[in-house]
Amino acid sequence: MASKRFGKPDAGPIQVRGEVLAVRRSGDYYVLVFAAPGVAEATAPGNFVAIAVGGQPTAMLLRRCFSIHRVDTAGALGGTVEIVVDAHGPGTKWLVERAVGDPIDVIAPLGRPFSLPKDPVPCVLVGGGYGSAPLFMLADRLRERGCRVDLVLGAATESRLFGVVDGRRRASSLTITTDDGSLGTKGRVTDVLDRLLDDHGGQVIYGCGPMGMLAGLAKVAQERGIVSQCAVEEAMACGVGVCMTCVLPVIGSDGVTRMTRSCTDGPVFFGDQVRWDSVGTVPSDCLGAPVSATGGAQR
Amino acid sequence: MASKRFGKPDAGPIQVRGEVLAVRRSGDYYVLVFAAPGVAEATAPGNFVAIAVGGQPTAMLLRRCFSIHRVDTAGALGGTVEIVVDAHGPGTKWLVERAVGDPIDVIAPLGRPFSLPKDPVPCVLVGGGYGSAPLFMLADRLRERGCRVDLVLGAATESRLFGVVDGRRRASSLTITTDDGSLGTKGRVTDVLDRLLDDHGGQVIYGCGPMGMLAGLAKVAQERGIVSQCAVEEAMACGVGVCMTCVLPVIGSDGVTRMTRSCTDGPVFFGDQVRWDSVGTVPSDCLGAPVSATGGAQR
Amino acid sequence: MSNVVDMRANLASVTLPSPVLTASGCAAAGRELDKFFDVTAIGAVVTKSIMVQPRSGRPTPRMAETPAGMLNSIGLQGPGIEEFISKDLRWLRERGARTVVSIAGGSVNEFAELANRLRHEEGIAALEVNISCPNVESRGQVFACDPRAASSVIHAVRRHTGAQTPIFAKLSPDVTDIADIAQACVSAGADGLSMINTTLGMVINTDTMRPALAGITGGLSGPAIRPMAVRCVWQVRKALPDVPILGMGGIANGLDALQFILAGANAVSVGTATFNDPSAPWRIHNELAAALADRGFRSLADAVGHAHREEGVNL
Amino acid sequence: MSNVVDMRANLASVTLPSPVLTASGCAAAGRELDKFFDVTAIGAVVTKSIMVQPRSGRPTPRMAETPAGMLNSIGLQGPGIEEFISKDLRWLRERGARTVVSIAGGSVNEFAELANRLRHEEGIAALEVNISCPNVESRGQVFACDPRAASSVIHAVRRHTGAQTPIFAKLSPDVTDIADIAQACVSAGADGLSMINTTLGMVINTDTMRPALAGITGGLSGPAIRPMAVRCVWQVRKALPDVPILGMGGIANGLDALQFILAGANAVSVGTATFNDPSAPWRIHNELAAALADRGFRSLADAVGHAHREEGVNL
Ligand SMILES: Cc1cc2nc3c(=O)[nH]c(=O)nc-3n(C[C@H](O)[C@H](O)[C@H](O)COP(=O)(O)OP(=O)(O)OC[C@H]3O[C@@H](n4cnc5c(N)ncnc54)[C@H](O)[C@@H]3O)c2cc1C
Ligand SMILES: Cc1cc2nc3c(=O)[nH]c(=O)nc-3n(C[C@H](O)[C@H](O)[C@H](O)COP(=O)(O)OP(=O)(O)OC[C@H]3O[C@@H](n4cnc5c(N)ncnc54)[C@H](O)[C@@H]3O)c2cc1C
Ligand SMILES: Cc1cc2nc3c(=O)[nH]c(=O)nc-3n(C[C@H](O)[C@H](O)[C@H](O)COP(=O)(O)O)c2cc1C
Ligand SMILES: Cc1cc2nc3c(=O)[nH]c(=O)nc-3n(C[C@H](O)[C@H](O)[C@H](O)COP(=O)(O)O)c2cc1C
Ligand code: FES
Ligand code: FES
Repeated sequence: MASKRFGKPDAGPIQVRGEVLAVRRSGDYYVLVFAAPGVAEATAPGNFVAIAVGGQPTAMLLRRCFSIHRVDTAGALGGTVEIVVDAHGPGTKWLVERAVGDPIDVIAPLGRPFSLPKDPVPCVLVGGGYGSAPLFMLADRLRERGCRVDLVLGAATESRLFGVVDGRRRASSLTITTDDGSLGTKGRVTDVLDRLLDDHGGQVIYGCGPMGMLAGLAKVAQERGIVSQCAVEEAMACGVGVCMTCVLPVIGSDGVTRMTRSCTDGPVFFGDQVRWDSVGTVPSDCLGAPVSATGGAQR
Repeated sequence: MASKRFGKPDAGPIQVRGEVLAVRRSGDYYVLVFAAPGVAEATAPGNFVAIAVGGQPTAMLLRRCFSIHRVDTAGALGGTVEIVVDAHGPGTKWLVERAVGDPIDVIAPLGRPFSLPKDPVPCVLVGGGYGSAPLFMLADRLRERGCRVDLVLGAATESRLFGVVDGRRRASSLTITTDDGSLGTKGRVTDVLDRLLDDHGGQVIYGCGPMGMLAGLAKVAQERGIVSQCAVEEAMACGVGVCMTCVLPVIGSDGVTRMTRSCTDGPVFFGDQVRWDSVGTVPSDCLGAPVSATGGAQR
Repeated sequence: MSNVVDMRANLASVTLPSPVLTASGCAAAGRELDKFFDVTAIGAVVTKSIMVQPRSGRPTPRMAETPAGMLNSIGLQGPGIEEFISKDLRWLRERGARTVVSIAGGSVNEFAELANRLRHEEGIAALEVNISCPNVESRGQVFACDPRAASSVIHAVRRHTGAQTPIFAKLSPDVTDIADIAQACVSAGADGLSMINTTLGMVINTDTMRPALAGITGGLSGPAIRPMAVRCVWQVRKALPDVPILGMGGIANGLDALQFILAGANAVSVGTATFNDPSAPWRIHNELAAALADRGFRSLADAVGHAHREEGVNL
Repeated sequence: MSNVVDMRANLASVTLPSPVLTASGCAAAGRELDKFFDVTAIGAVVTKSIMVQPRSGRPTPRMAETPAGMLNSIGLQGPGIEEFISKDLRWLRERGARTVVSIAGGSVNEFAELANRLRHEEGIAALEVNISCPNVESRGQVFACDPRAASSVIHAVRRHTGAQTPIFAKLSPDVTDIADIAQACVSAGADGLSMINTTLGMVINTDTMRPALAGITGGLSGPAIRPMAVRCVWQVRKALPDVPILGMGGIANGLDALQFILAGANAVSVGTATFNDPSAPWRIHNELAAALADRGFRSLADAVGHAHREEGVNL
């Protein structure tokens, strides 16, 4: 299986003053709609935004990152962007408390987007929780190219699913799983994946969600010899490639594992590139790994 | 001249969740009106409030202090309070950007208020800039007791005067001075003070405003052998008497100068108690002053 | 739920009903805060460091707000030990508050004199020895920055203090190796360690283009320094597994306090946060109790140093 | 108005057109930031500290946000000196950016090797020697925390570096006496001093009840540490009136930068602020120029150390 990219490289990010157009609830999440001149046109599915949070002077220095859910280039305000926010910490809470008309400082589009297949092959898209956010735009692009799109949405419970209604409209099929069985099949997304792939002959798996889920998708793809593309979520300090906080062990085209930035080299990686079992560690065969087990303590 | 207090001691402060009722401009200042249950009843002229500022999590740890301008105990919300805010720094700017209905965290009433004379003696009230804020309430109390109230408002320029219209209604006479002559007499408040005192036989001078102005008032009072009471403004970290940041050299009833807290022992002091020339220093005859010129460096 | 957690804190020979104390210099002698919460409910009131003689402190400005912190240069203003005993300590005793008396001196002798003077006073739960003040006999070098100077002070205080009264040495973070100083203090007889005092900082006023504080430099406190404080507690707990630690530096809520407990503090002091919320110590007691209950702890003692445990992934 | 101020900064034998530089480790090698502002317009790009060999750095999590600051424990991840020279340095040279190369090693020899390797490379305005890393030959003690270790490193780098290339020693604030270390570095041949590196901190994750960083402790940066940084610059400027200082630590706007200049820095580096605003270095250049103009300065040089002046009240 080849791991070359078949999409376009990312366009350069811009920093713009956006304006909040709407904040609405959706299950446990919020959908934030904002104007951000120049962003919509440049966005591909899988790109993300980094938004400055906190009223001035705030104690929160770092931007918060969110997958781009939708864009609309036709907006009167020069393009609008939608994100899905799980408001669990101080930064995300601040964000969903914005009022219509409030300014927000946005950098976008960031990261490498999902690559699209040249041929109209069937694709399975799997979203965990708010991880489904970027998949609807991806589904649209894929269907434009004639790909069949089977969508799987999974979450712990019904209220933590995102995009059920939208999914029904935009995918060829929609399968839902919840850990507690409150909606759809009780279980994990990986439990329904094999059947879907068997039934429709899926050639590419696209995933976005928790690390464990992505590892599972990558494994299924690998076992079947098909391609998987996974959008990862690592804590990011800068989002633009200068700080090296967002790394994970990724195998390069030369076969060497490097601690690779997920903000600029990702967030989308081919499933077989990522050393899933070693995420959160430095594998001993990684380039530049410490020689001893503990390594030289270093900051 | 006696420096005993002839008013009542301050009531204890309370910490309450207030609610913004209005923010309106007045010249260069803003008037902030808020509900604060229990505060209005307990407030005497010269008391102040300490308000927490900044959205959470904010980088601003310390409360901001403001003289209480007006209170209304008849409000449906259990008492309302008004303050006058000069929005020049991050905390005051945050405050005047509040919307109606926003919560604010308030501690009040704080500090020792102005003492009121037992007898209906003529009084001159002098306010510099927003320093006039507490004087209108004081004027009302004094007039209730039958005192004549001559009010002097001074500022650098017209837009930095506060309460001109109110002053005309509530005082027996109103005199205005501006440094640039844009309204009233060109000059300082002290320039008009002697004439006013001569004309109406003022027995007490009340002042609130910049330190230099207060020093001037105290000097005039001392020369005439009358009483002055000055509300000072020192940078305060706690406002409740526990941090010792807000001190100035004050002569006690025992004749000894101590570095005295302006938040709990002030902000109102008798003019002859304060060592005006030594504010910002530790006079060498102050209790516990360093023996050598430089003193032991200490934090 | 939270009342099932046993919140008693052990600080050497003393057991306090709550692990939350005030921080020296941030609560005066408790009287002002008693208007906002019951000062007998918290672990103890730690008083402003007291010196032998009355002391005027420094000129103003004495403070500057900084990002998530503040600088102060009070200069240990205080009434001197005699007035402290006759007024402040008496009030605390009559009020029924547990009291940790913080003492400060410019020489070893002054510390000894203070300890001696306090020896027979009642109602003192512990002494906190503020060694983060300059040694006038050593070109103003701060006692806490030199293991030998620190050790002489602690030794002297220990000698003049009854065995039933624990002595806590209050450490400065402004040293190359805090565990080194901690060890020196413990060897000299400290029963426990308080950490951290403020770290030296400075703000330039960009209008006057001079230092913002009359004292030029000042002590930085508040949440800004919390990561430094947690690190110090962690390091000292690692180096001295059995010595009681009173942790402080930027604690503003129950989860902040929990960080210190997990890092190895047996109790905590709340300082700068009190300026924003005068009832912070009692609020934090309740938040900490709830946080411990949420995490399934039966007692505070079980959580002390819990982040050091070796289990699962070896950190 | 602001364009009347002469913004040239003198750092030993090098004159930069702007006193605002990036901070090592916060700008990679400039390429990513060049999308947000013209990296040739600022004083210089200070590159991420490079080591002899490629280096993976530490496991994740590598960062934690803290009040007005952040902790990082990257562990000096980098491609090693050869790839750095062939890719990063080459890009910077071709782009026309002034470059300060930051070097880091685990032993004196490694530092010497790096200096030697860079000796004949073109387009290096200065070397910044990151001595805030552990000395593997000395139980991991950080070079910058010991005057002798610091001095050996600087001495070795100076010996292997051409006289035309200034060497800046980058100091850690985690020492009892920073002026002492500064003096040792200058005596060993440092042409200037960069300060401050991050201060050691720690966060406990209250959910996992373990250290938040895989590396346990990390370096604290951002506005939270600014008062400490300004204090260090002030102290070292006082002790060494003539040594060029590159100041950094929590600079987020032009007035922050001005504080450092007034305290005695000849130029400044902008680090963590870049994560929030990728064009921060250039914005801060402009804000600083405007602030200097507002205060009537004709040149940046006139403002350097201005807060130390003795006039009027003697501070
Ligand atoms: C590429 C990418 C795409 C993302 N897409 C979405 C999305 O569509 N919807 C959504 O709700 N969330 C998304 N996240 C996660 C989101 O960025 C975090 O939940 C958020 O930053 C947490 O901020 P907080 O202040 O609420 O929480 P806190 O936990 O208080 O944040 C503290 C700090 O940790 C960082 N942090 C904490 N958790 C994460 C995380 N999971 N990922 C990155 N940084 C983290 C924050 O940026 C901040 O610096 C995405 C993250 C990345 C990296
Ligand atoms: C008793 C008292 C009464 C006051 N009454 C009024 C009033 O009626 N209207 C009004 O506009 N202002 C009043 N002030 C001043 C007001 O508190 C300050 O202007 C305000 O705190 C500045 O906050 P900032 O964030 O806007 O500015 P910054 O300058 O950024 O404040 C930084 C820090 O310094 C402190 N500080 C700065 N200036 C002062 C000051 N002059 N007094 C006290 N603390 C200061 C702040 O509390 C804060 O901690 C009063 C102050 C005191 C002590
Ligand atoms: C205004 C002020 C005064 C202080 N005075 C003292 C003191 O007298 N003695 C002492 O040991 N520590 C003193 N401290 C330090 C505190 O006790 C505490 O160690 C430090 O502020 C860190 O805790 P915090 O961040 O919770 O304030 C003072 C701190 C502040 C802010
Ligand atoms: C993510 C990160 C990585 C850093 N890496 C380095 C480094 O490699 N070498 C170095 O000398 N300093 C490094 N630093 C320290 C900065 O250069 C700077 O000294 C410090 O962060 C203080 O400045 P700031 O508050 O503006 O960030 C790093 C800082 C951060 C935040
Ligand atoms: S988040 Fe900074 S390099 Fe990826
Ligand atoms: S402001 Fe704290 S004692 Fe007055």
